Parts: sequence; structure tokens; C-alpha cells
Amino acid sequence: MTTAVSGSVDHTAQPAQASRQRRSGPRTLSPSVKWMLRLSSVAAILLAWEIYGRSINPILLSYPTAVANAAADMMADGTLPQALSESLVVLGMGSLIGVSVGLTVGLFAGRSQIVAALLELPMNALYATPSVALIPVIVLWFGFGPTAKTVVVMLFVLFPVLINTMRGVQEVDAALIEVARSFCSRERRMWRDLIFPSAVPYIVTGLRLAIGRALIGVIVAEFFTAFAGLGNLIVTNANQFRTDRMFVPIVVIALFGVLLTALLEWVERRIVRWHGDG
Amino acid sequence: MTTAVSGSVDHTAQPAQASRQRRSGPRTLSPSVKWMLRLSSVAAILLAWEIYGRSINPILLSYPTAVANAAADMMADGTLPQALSESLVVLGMGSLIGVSVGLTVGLFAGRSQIVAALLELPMNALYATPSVALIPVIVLWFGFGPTAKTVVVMLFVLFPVLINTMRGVQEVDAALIEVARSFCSRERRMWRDLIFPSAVPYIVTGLRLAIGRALIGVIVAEFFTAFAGLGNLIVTNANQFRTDRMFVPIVVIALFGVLLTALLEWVERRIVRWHGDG
Amino acid sequence: MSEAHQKLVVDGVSVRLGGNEILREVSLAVAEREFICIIGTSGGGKTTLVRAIGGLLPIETGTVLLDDTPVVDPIPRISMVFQHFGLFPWKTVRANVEYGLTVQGRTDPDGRVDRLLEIMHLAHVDKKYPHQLSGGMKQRVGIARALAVEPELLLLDEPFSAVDAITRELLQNEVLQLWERNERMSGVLITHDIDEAILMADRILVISGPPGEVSLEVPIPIERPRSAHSVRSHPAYPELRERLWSALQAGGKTALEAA
Amino acid sequence: MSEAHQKLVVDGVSVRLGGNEILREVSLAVAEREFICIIGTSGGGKTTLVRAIGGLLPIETGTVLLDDTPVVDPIPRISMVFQHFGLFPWKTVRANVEYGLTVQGRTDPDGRVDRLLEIMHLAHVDKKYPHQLSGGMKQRVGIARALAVEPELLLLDEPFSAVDAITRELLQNEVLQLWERNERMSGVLITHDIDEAILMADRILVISGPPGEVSLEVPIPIERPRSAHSVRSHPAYPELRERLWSALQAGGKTALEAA
Amino acid sequence: EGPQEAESNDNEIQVGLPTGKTSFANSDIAVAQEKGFFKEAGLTVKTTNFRSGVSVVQGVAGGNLDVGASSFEPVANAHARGGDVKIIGSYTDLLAVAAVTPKDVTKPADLRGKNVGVQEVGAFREIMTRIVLESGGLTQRDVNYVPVDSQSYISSLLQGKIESAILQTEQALSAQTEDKNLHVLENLNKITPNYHYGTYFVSPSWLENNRKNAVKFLTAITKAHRFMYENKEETVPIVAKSTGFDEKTISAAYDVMLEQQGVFPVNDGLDDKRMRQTIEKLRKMGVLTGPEIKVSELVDKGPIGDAVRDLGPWDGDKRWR
Ligand SMILES: Nc1ncnc2c1ncn2[C@@H]1O[C@H](COP(=O)(O)OP(=O)(O)OP(=O)(O)O)[C@@H](O)[C@H]1O
Ligand SMILES: Nc1ncnc2c1ncn2[C@@H]1O[C@H](COP(=O)(O)OP(=O)(O)OP(=O)(O)O)[C@@H](O)[C@H]1O
Ligand SMILES: [Mg+2]
Ligand SMILES: [Mg+2]
Repeated sequence: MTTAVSGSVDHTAQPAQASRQRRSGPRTLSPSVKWMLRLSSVAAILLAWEIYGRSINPILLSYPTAVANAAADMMADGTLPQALSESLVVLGMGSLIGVSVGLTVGLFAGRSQIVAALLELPMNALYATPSVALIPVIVLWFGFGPTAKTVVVMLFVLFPVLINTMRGVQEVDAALIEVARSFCSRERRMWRDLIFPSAVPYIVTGLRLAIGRALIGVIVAEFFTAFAGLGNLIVTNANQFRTDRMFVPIVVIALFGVLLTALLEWVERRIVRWHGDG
Repeated sequence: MTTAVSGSVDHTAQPAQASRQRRSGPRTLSPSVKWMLRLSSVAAILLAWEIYGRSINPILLSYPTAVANAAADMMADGTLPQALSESLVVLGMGSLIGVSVGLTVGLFAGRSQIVAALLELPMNALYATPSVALIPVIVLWFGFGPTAKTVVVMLFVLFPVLINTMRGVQEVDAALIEVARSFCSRERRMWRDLIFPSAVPYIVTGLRLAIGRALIGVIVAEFFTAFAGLGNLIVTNANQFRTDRMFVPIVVIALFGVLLTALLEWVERRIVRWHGDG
Repeated sequence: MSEAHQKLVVDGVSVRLGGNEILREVSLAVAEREFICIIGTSGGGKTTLVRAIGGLLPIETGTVLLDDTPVVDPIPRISMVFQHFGLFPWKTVRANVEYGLTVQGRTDPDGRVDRLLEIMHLAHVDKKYPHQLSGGMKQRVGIARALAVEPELLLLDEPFSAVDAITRELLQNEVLQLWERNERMSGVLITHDIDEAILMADRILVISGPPGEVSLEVPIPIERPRSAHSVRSHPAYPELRERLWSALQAGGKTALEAA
Repeated sequence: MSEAHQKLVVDGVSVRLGGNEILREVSLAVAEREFICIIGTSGGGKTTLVRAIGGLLPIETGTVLLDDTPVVDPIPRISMVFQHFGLFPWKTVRANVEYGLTVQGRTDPDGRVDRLLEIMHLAHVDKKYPHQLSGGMKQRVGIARALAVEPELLLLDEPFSAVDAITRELLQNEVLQLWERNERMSGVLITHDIDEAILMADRILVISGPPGEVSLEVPIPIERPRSAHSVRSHPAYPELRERLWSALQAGGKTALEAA
Repeated sequence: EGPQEAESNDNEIQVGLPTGKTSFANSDIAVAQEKGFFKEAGLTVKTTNFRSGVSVVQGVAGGNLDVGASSFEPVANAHARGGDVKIIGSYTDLLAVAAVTPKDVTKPADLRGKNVGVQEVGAFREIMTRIVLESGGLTQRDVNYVPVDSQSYISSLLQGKIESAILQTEQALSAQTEDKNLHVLENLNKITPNYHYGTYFVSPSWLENNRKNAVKFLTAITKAHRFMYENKEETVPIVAKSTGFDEKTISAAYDVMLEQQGVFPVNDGLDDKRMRQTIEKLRKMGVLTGPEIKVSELVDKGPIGDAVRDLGPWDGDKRWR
């Protein structure tokens, strides 16, 4: 029941309906528009690549249709599935360990200034050390097998997760920490109720960065520690200048990057339901 | 002026002074304790390396004192300063461009769903693409010189900055955006007053990740295009089994990582004075 | 036009948030230089209403008109004090108060910011950051910020909720004085204090909800200037208070028990 | 011991924050089952005082004793309602209310959480998240959370500041009833509303500052149960109100004008 | 640096070398430089080291390098895949590498079941490894391939992580001084004397516009090769400087490479038969795939022919080619 407005209003005086559209602020695009934008950018890039790739020296760059043909061949002759399965094992194990270690150490180091101070310099140094220097030592300790590869992937994944997690933990709202303390939350509980949830956006960003790193880590590991998987496919085909075939594993990796990122975002949206949309 | 307590208190009943120490909560370590912890972890690692390094074949792994001697030699004969200066130019230019582009694109993409949707797939794909695939194209476009190296470093730096900045912008407090809108802040101003400051912790984390990536990017660039700078020193000395000399540029890189990170933190502390300490 | 004296007209405004109907066809009007108060039970939709008036929310049906022009986006002529304070943590008290002026590219020729810092008793903390302030201080910064832009329509969402009785009386008087001295400012104040509403308003609206509707509208016949004392001793006061109280109570039941 | 009836003793407590002296040698005591109110001007140090009592702040000098044991860290027997609400954004209303119990590893055998959700009129929003609540709703969640752990000392920092007059009266009564029914609970309530303090307190302390000091202490001789009406018509009321008001005013000048 | 400058300065040549640090086999350029042969020809030559022959081929194909130095197989592969490169000369047409193993490996057949270090499958060192294995009647399936990048090649050998590595002659000798337990199992030139090793190559479009410079370059290189045979005293220090090895090692390597085997050609060094056989070998091993290639299309003997004609051919020694 609405009461009368004090003073009558001219209902037709202003084209209010028309101008309601212009409302600015955090615009939310509809999913279909988003998909259109996404696909159109991909299409534009593929087209440009096709045109440019056809125009230049074939040993430098292939083009999408040639790569697609090569991919079909490599699926048919079994080289691609085989290489893929080899790489995926390393990718999975290495990422799993890297993410677990990064999360755990990051949570501790973000919360404890002692742990942070102890780790700080060695961590920053190790992170900046090129893998060329580390690989001989890794091989020395872990041999040439899958273990060494896993360690390489782990090292690639570790730092983005660790550094982002650490920062996320440090940025926890001090007021909420005080609330948790006032309810006598023990440290362990505090992580679950407060520190972890509020660090989630940082952690997700770390994971997102880790995805790309993990995929590149697999390739690097397969270059330097054993002839297997997608990395091996890249090298052998690169040595023969079979650019179309060389690009197949690379495109597969890139696709993986896209898929895993999308998966991560989907998982985050499912878990973090409490978030305001603006 | 304090008024009387209603009911008298036994002042000596409890050892309150003694137990005041146990107060938990966000402990703040004094700078000197922090430095002690930092240095002791570094000392422990150097000692372990020295002992382990001396125990195994010197061609595999050198040890700190030998590396220090080699560094002194290389300073004296000018090889190190020369290589360093070559690498630093590439490092500086590449990082500068990578950070600028990452920041700019990240701010835009974080704020505009259209930009984000357009960039999303190509960005995720490119980020997961191993540099082996990109280097022939980079060389084709930019030659073998410093320009190509700069581009490689830029690509290494770009993504951590971009992805973290983007997320930082997306995590801006919706309530504050509403405040800014209510005061009719134009979009441009909103970035300065609100979006940028609140994204700072994310951006700093991105920069921190970028430091390590930039340093590794320089080495990769110097390996895969024309040999030069510190990367060249690594390769040349490795080829001649001079492991102690090989480790000099590697240690220099690692030190740089530590120094740049410390610098970043110092700058952040100077800029972000408003922050509560917990 | 004949309706020129109506500064703000809210006509049949409905708002949905997160799928729920929060406001249902709310209509009201505020005349030029009028000061109205809105009271209503917690969760009734008061904040949502002022956000809609301020152009901050998409309206489902209806219109908000300021001087006969639809308000679709925020406009500089309206400014707002937020229930959640909404201070920028990285700006000092002074910079927060200056914010509206800066952002609208305006200067402060008459030392308005200094005066407001004085009036709000914030001059001594003008270089502090929000996390160093008490709750009441934060609230006063929010009020000063909204007043600094000298709006034609001032929207105040529970502006005195975190200040003590003394400061509250001081601030009530200050806001009323600023309003009286200003020739063009109309005001909409949300409060949960009936006495405050009677003290300050030309007219009081009671919003009950959800979904929020205007369930009562009473003009306050008490002549200005008013004081807490003069209001309470006014002959109309007991009946007024009683009416508002029962309207609140009726709406309150709905609001608090609504599923 | 002869002092066993003193539940809480604050003795000569001084606190510094960010280099400033916020509390200076504050002493007070709360007896078993006593309910005291603290009033004082904005920025005077009230919040700081209850944080110190709750074991949340390092004390520079002095002691806080609960049942003659120093409170150095938070203890489960004390719980607190925060002026800033302090809800967990990622927990539903129900999970927020249950928080204290969960965190202390306790169960809810008597359906206490459900009852509190009812009492606080939150049952219908128990699955919502804080960002979907109005200001008053958030405040009620904070109160319910503190009550759910049934503390021996309940610290309430302006717990009714964001609720309307009706809800406020309801909640005041609910809190008083919970307190009366509970055999062991003492209470310290910070408010900026003198009438609220008179209605609820056995004794009222006025804090003036900064630095915060106890500038007045008055017992309230009005017999319980009280109601808003019975209090106002009590013969001691006008004089009480007048005393508190002027104490507040005296302290207020210091607080608001302090450099 | 870069192609733009090369175009603006007609007499400047950018040369890409296929190893991170210049090897003895590529030191002919250093000799030509030091002895002023390039200057005499009116050329300014700039060299850049690369990670592998593949990178050099890409540089030449992309127009960033004028002349590339690389072993035969990347060039052949690039040509087969439409990469448009042409061989115009050789730095060493005979193999100048050796298989190095611990002393308990006395013949290639002993490598059965051992860890064998290779850098990349399908790259030069892996092909050489397979040739060694073949000579002992083994295939790659009879050993464990272990990937070792160029930096840790030798350290892995010393450490026992791998038991065979293909090294440049000077590296092989140096490795033996580092670890007395190592020895040269076989010089590859012994096992496959008719394998074409090192080439200088260009892109046809560059050759078309810079034919004179190509002739000048090859003239200076041929002069350098001849000088190296005639003057060990002067050659050894120059090579030692460009490779970074000590003179003793280089002197020993000189004896193997020049005195015994004569790996540097003194005439055109482009033997059709040798190249045809190399192509066949690569095809058989599966490291050269794709369309048929003809030596006549892969090689342009014009410039080296002109150079040798100017200098006058050498003969009289079985090493002279
Ligand atoms: N972290 C801090 N650093 C410096 N000063 C602080 C800090 N926190 C609080 N203060 C100061 O302490 C004083 C008391 O603050 P407190 O929050 O205790 O006041 P209060 O009595 O609760 O006021 P209100 O009624 O407005 O909430 C204020 O002047 C405030 O500026
Ligand atoms: N984003 C949202 N999604 C869903 N419901 C919402 C959202 N925001 C507010 N609401 C609901 O809208 C109703 C009105 O909220 P509003 O903040 O306008 O109330 P209010 O009258 O200002 O109350 P208070 O006096 O407690 O501040 C509440 O029931 C609240 O739960
Ligand atoms: Mg509200
Ligand atoms: Mg307070």
C-alpha cells in the first residue's frame, strides 16, 4: 500500500524510461555476450595467424590449418596421445606437490614473522635462480627419471602460489582477527575460519599464475631431464623444422592453459558463493 | 583523575606483570631480530653448500668460497662488470615495458568486463606457451639484438603483473565504489582515488613475482637469441668446466633477486603509510 | 511549472536486490528547502530507498526526479552520508573530507573544509587515517565529506548512530544550522530515533517492509528553531510520538517476522 | 576471599596506541551479576577500554582481573559485541552466530542458536550472507554471536546503534532478560544514549578523554524490572539525567577540542 | 646489429656460429679475422654465438644473419621443409668430434645397457651417438638415452651420470686431462669418413644481392684454412683465445684435427658424393624427412668455385680437398 505523494507529479513530463539505460557503474555482461567477445578475439587471432603464417618462411612459423592437419596426423599415428599421457603424469604430480607446499609454507610464512624472516632471503634467491643452474643439481639428486621432472615442475609452480598465499594471509582484516581472538579461537581454527577464506582471492591468483608455470615447467623438464612427452615432440620436430608438427604440442599446452584457468574460475565461483557481485 | 574503584583490590594477589608477556596475537618482531633470523638462515645455507660442495666433484658443483674467489677474479679482469652491464640494460628495459604494459592492461581488464573477455583466452594461451615457440618469431621480428632480448624479458614479466593487477582491481570494495560513484567521480579519478590504492597489495605481489621472472627472462633471452651478458658467462664457463666461474653469474642473479625484492618492500612501506599494523 | 517547488519526486519506485523485492512502489516528494526524516524498522528498506534516490541502484519501475529531471546516475547536486561510513582507508581525515570537492574538480575558496573539520570536531585529527579513529569520529568524517560539496539534496543514512548524546545534539544542531543557512538545500535523513526525527524534520515518513512501503506520513507542526527541550514540551509532541511509535511497531512486526 | 564478589577489576590501566596515550590509569570494578554502562564522548576511549578488558590490547600499566585472575589474553568466559560488527563475510548469518561455540569446540545442546536467531529476529535470514543484510541486521548478528557462548562477562560496544527505536527497545529487553535469567553473567555496555544507560545499568560510569579517565560514577537506584516508561517517571530520573548530561558535557569539551 | 645495418653497410657480414662458445672447428673465422684476411678482402665480419645450428638456420632464414655456420643436418632439414637456404662452403667438411667414454668402455659394443648422454633427439650429437652405436652393432634401444644440456654435458660424464658423450676434439682432450679415467672411444671421422659435417650457408635472396661478398668471405675462409695448416705456431694461440681452452689442449687437438685428419678443406670442400651419402644416411636414420632434396639445389658451388679459382687450387696431399 503506497500513500499519496504530497504534491501531485507530472507522470509524463520526463522520458525516464529511455534514460534508465544509461546507468553506469559496474556493468555486468551477459554470459552470451561474454562468449561472443571471447570467441571473436580468438577468431581474429587465428585469422591473423593464418594469413601471416602463410606469408613467411615455413621453418619459422606454421599456420593454424597446417597445425590442425598435423594434429590430426599425430592423433592418428598415436604420437600425440602417448606424449600427452606421459606429460600429464608429470604435470599432475608436480603441480600437486608444488601447490601443496606453496600453500602450506605460504600460510605459515604469512602468519609467522619468524618463518617469513627465515625463508625470505633463500626463497627470493632461489626464485630468481635460472633453472639451467638448478637442473644439474636436481639431476644429481634425483636422477633422470620422472622424479627429477616432477621436481622441476614443482619448483616452477611453487613460487607464485607461495608468494601470493603469503601476501593474502598478511592482508587479512585486522578487525576480524581481533574478533576471532576475542572468541578464543585457537590459531588452527583461525586459519580455517578467517585466514584461508580471506586469502582466497590471492591464492586463486597464485594458482592462476601457477597453471601457466606448471605447463611450461613440464616442457622445460622434458627438455632437460628425459626424452618424453610433449617436450620431446617439440624438440624432435623443431630439429627437423617440422613447424606444423612442432606447434601441435605447443597449441595443446596453450589449450590446457586456457582450460585449466577456466576450470579454476569455475571452481572458485562454486566455492566462494558469499561474495557480493558489487 | 581516576575515581575510586568500587570495592578494594588486592594488588599483590596475582603475578600480573609476569604473565603480561604471554600475550599472543600478531607478534611484531623487532628489526634486529628479523635481521638475525634472515642472516642466520643464509649462513646455514652457505655453510651446508660449502661442506657439500667441497665433498663432491668440483665440476658438478662449486662451493661458496671458490665462487667468491672466482667472482673477485672476474671483477678484476672485467668480464663480470661487462656482462653485467649488458644484462642490466636488457633487464631494465624489459622490466620497465613489461611492468607498464602489465599494469595498464591489468587495470583496464580488471575494470572492464569487455576488455577482460577479449583478452581472456589469448592471454591465458599465450601465458602457457613455452618460450621456445615464441623465440623464432620474436627473432624474426626483432632480430637477435638487445631488442629481441628485451621483448623476451617483457613477456616474462608481463603476466604476473597483469594477472595480479587485474584481480586486485576486481577485488575493490564494492561499498567504496558506491561512495565514489555517489560523489560523481569520473572513471579516471576513481582509479586514482580508489582502484589503484586498493589494488596495491596485489600489484606489489605481482611485481614481486615479476622480479624473479625478469631475472630468469634475461638468462633465457641470452641463451636462446644471441649469447651475451651473464647468460653468455654461464655457458662459456660451463663449456670449459669452470664451475666456480659458472656460478658467479648465477649467484649475481640470485643476489639481484634478493636486492630488488627488498627494494620493492622498502618502497611499498614508504608509499603505503596508511596501513594499520594489525 | 506548477510543480516547480518540488525538489525531489520519487514516484512508484520498486527495487529488487538479489532476486528479492526490497522496495514496492514507493512514492514521496520533498519540496525545495524541505527537510524530511524517514524512520522504519531495521531491514525495512530505508538504505535501499536513499541509494535509489542517489542514483546508485537500478530501479525496476518508477522514477526519481530531481527538479523534474530523472536521476539515473549519481549527480553532484545530491550527496550522501553512508550508514557504513565508507571512508577511504588510504586517505587522511582531511583528504577524505576534501574528497567530493576534489573529485568534482572544485576548489575550496571559502575554507569550507577547515570550517567543517572544526564543526565536526575533527580538526585535531585531520592528519590521521581512518583506522586510527574511533567509530564516532569516522561517522563525523562521513558527514563532513557530504556537507563539503554543499549539495542541493543531502541524503543522510543514520548519520548520528555512532556518536554520544552530547555530540549528537551538537551535530544535529550543526546540520540544521547549515541547512537553514543554505538557501537551496533540501534534506532526507534516515534515523531510528523518533525524537531525533521530530526534532529535525518538517515531515516524517515511516517506511515499513520488506518490501518497503511508505506506511505513514506526518508533518511536524513545531515551529523552528527547535531544541530537544522545546520539542518535548510542545503540546503536539506526545501525540506525534505515539503515532510514530505505533506506526513503527506495526511495520516492525512485518519487518522482523517476515520470512 | 573477601573480594570474591568482584567479578571484574580494572586497576590503574593505561593504554597507548600509535604513540598516543588513549587510557590513563583507569580503574573500575564490576561485581558478580552486575550490569554497568559506560558513556562518554566520541573518541574518549570507551572502545579501547573494553578491548583492554577483553584481553585484546597490550596494557602499558595496571591490571585487568577476572575472578582475581589476570586477563592477558582473551578468555572464553568473556565475550564481546563489536562496534564495527566484525561479521565474517563468508559465513552465513547462522554460521556467524554459531561461530563462538564452534571455535571453542562446544555444541549447542539446548537449541540456543535457534532461540537467539528468533529473539534477534534473524531466523528468516539465517542463510543469507552479511553483504545481503541491512545495517541493523548485521548488528543483531553480532549481538547473537556474543550471547551464544553464554559468557560470564558480556562486553557490548554500542550494540544498538544501528537499530530503530522499536527494535532497540525489543533488544534492550531481550538482553536484560537474558542477563536476568543467567545466574552468572555480568555485563558492561557502552552506549551513547543516556536513557539507555539509565534503563539498563546498575551503575553508570562516564569516561572522558582522551586520554580516557573515569570522570563520574553513579549507581542507579531504580528497581528492576524497569521499562522505558517506569524509568522516566521515576523520581530520581531527572536529576540522574542532568548529572550524566553535564558530566558528558564536561568530558565532551575535552574530547572534542583536544589537540 | 641486425639486418638493417647489414643492408646499409655493404661490406659488413653477420655470421652466426652454432655453439655457445666458439669451437676449434669454427675457429677458421677467428684466424681469418686475426690474420686480416677479411680486411684484405674488404669485409667487416661480425660473429655471434648461438645455442645450436637450428637457431642459426632460423636466423639466416629470417634475414637476421647473412651467413650461417652449422652442421649439415639442420640445413638439409630446413631445405627439405621449404626453408630456402643454400650451402656455399664448409668450415670442416669432415667430422671433428669424438665419442668420449670411461676407459672400461673399450669398443662401441661395450655401450650396451649404458647411460648415453645426448642433448636433443634429432640434433647433431644424438645422430653421432647413433652412428657410434651402429658401428658396434647396437641401436638406440640397446642403451639408455639421457638428456644432458650443453652446460652439464661434461660434468655429467665426469660424475658418471652418463657413460658416453660426443665432444668436440678439444673438449675431448680437455676432459681426459680433467679425469684420467676417460678416453676417446672413437673419432667420428674414423667411423664415418664420408659424412659431411660443417657448412656455411646463406639464403638465396641474400646470395643474389651479395654474391661478391660471398666470394670475398669464402676467399678469406679458404685462406685461413690454408694458413692453419702452414702455421701451427700462430694458429694455436688464436684458436686457444677464441675457444677459451689452454694452448696445450689446442695444440694436441691441432695434431688430431689438422695433422692427422685434415678436417678443414683447402679447396671447395663441397663433395657431391659425400653430401649425397650424408643425405641418404640421415634419411635412413629417420632424422631427415619430408620431400626429396637434391644436392644440386641445396648447394651453390659458384662462390667457392670463384674463390678457389682466384687462389689457385691446392693438391699434392691426401688431406687436400
Ligand atoms: N590504532 C590507533 N592509533 C592511534 N590512535 C588511535 C588508534 N585507535 C584509536 N585511537 C585513538 O584513540 C582514541 C579513543 O578511541 P576509541 O575507539 O577507544 O574511542 P571511543 O570512546 O570508542 O569513541 P566512539 O564513541 O566514537 O566509538 C581516539 O582519539 C582515537 O583517535
Ligand atoms: N544485496 C542484497 N541482496 C539481497 N538482499 C538484500 C541486499 N541488500 C539488502 N538486502 C535486503 O534488503 C532489505 C532492506 O535492506 P536495507 O539496507 O535497505 O534496510 P534498512 O531499512 O536500511 O535497515 P537498517 O535500519 O537495519 O539499516 C533487508 O531485508 C536486506 O536483507
Ligand atoms: Mg540501513
Ligand atoms: Mg568506540
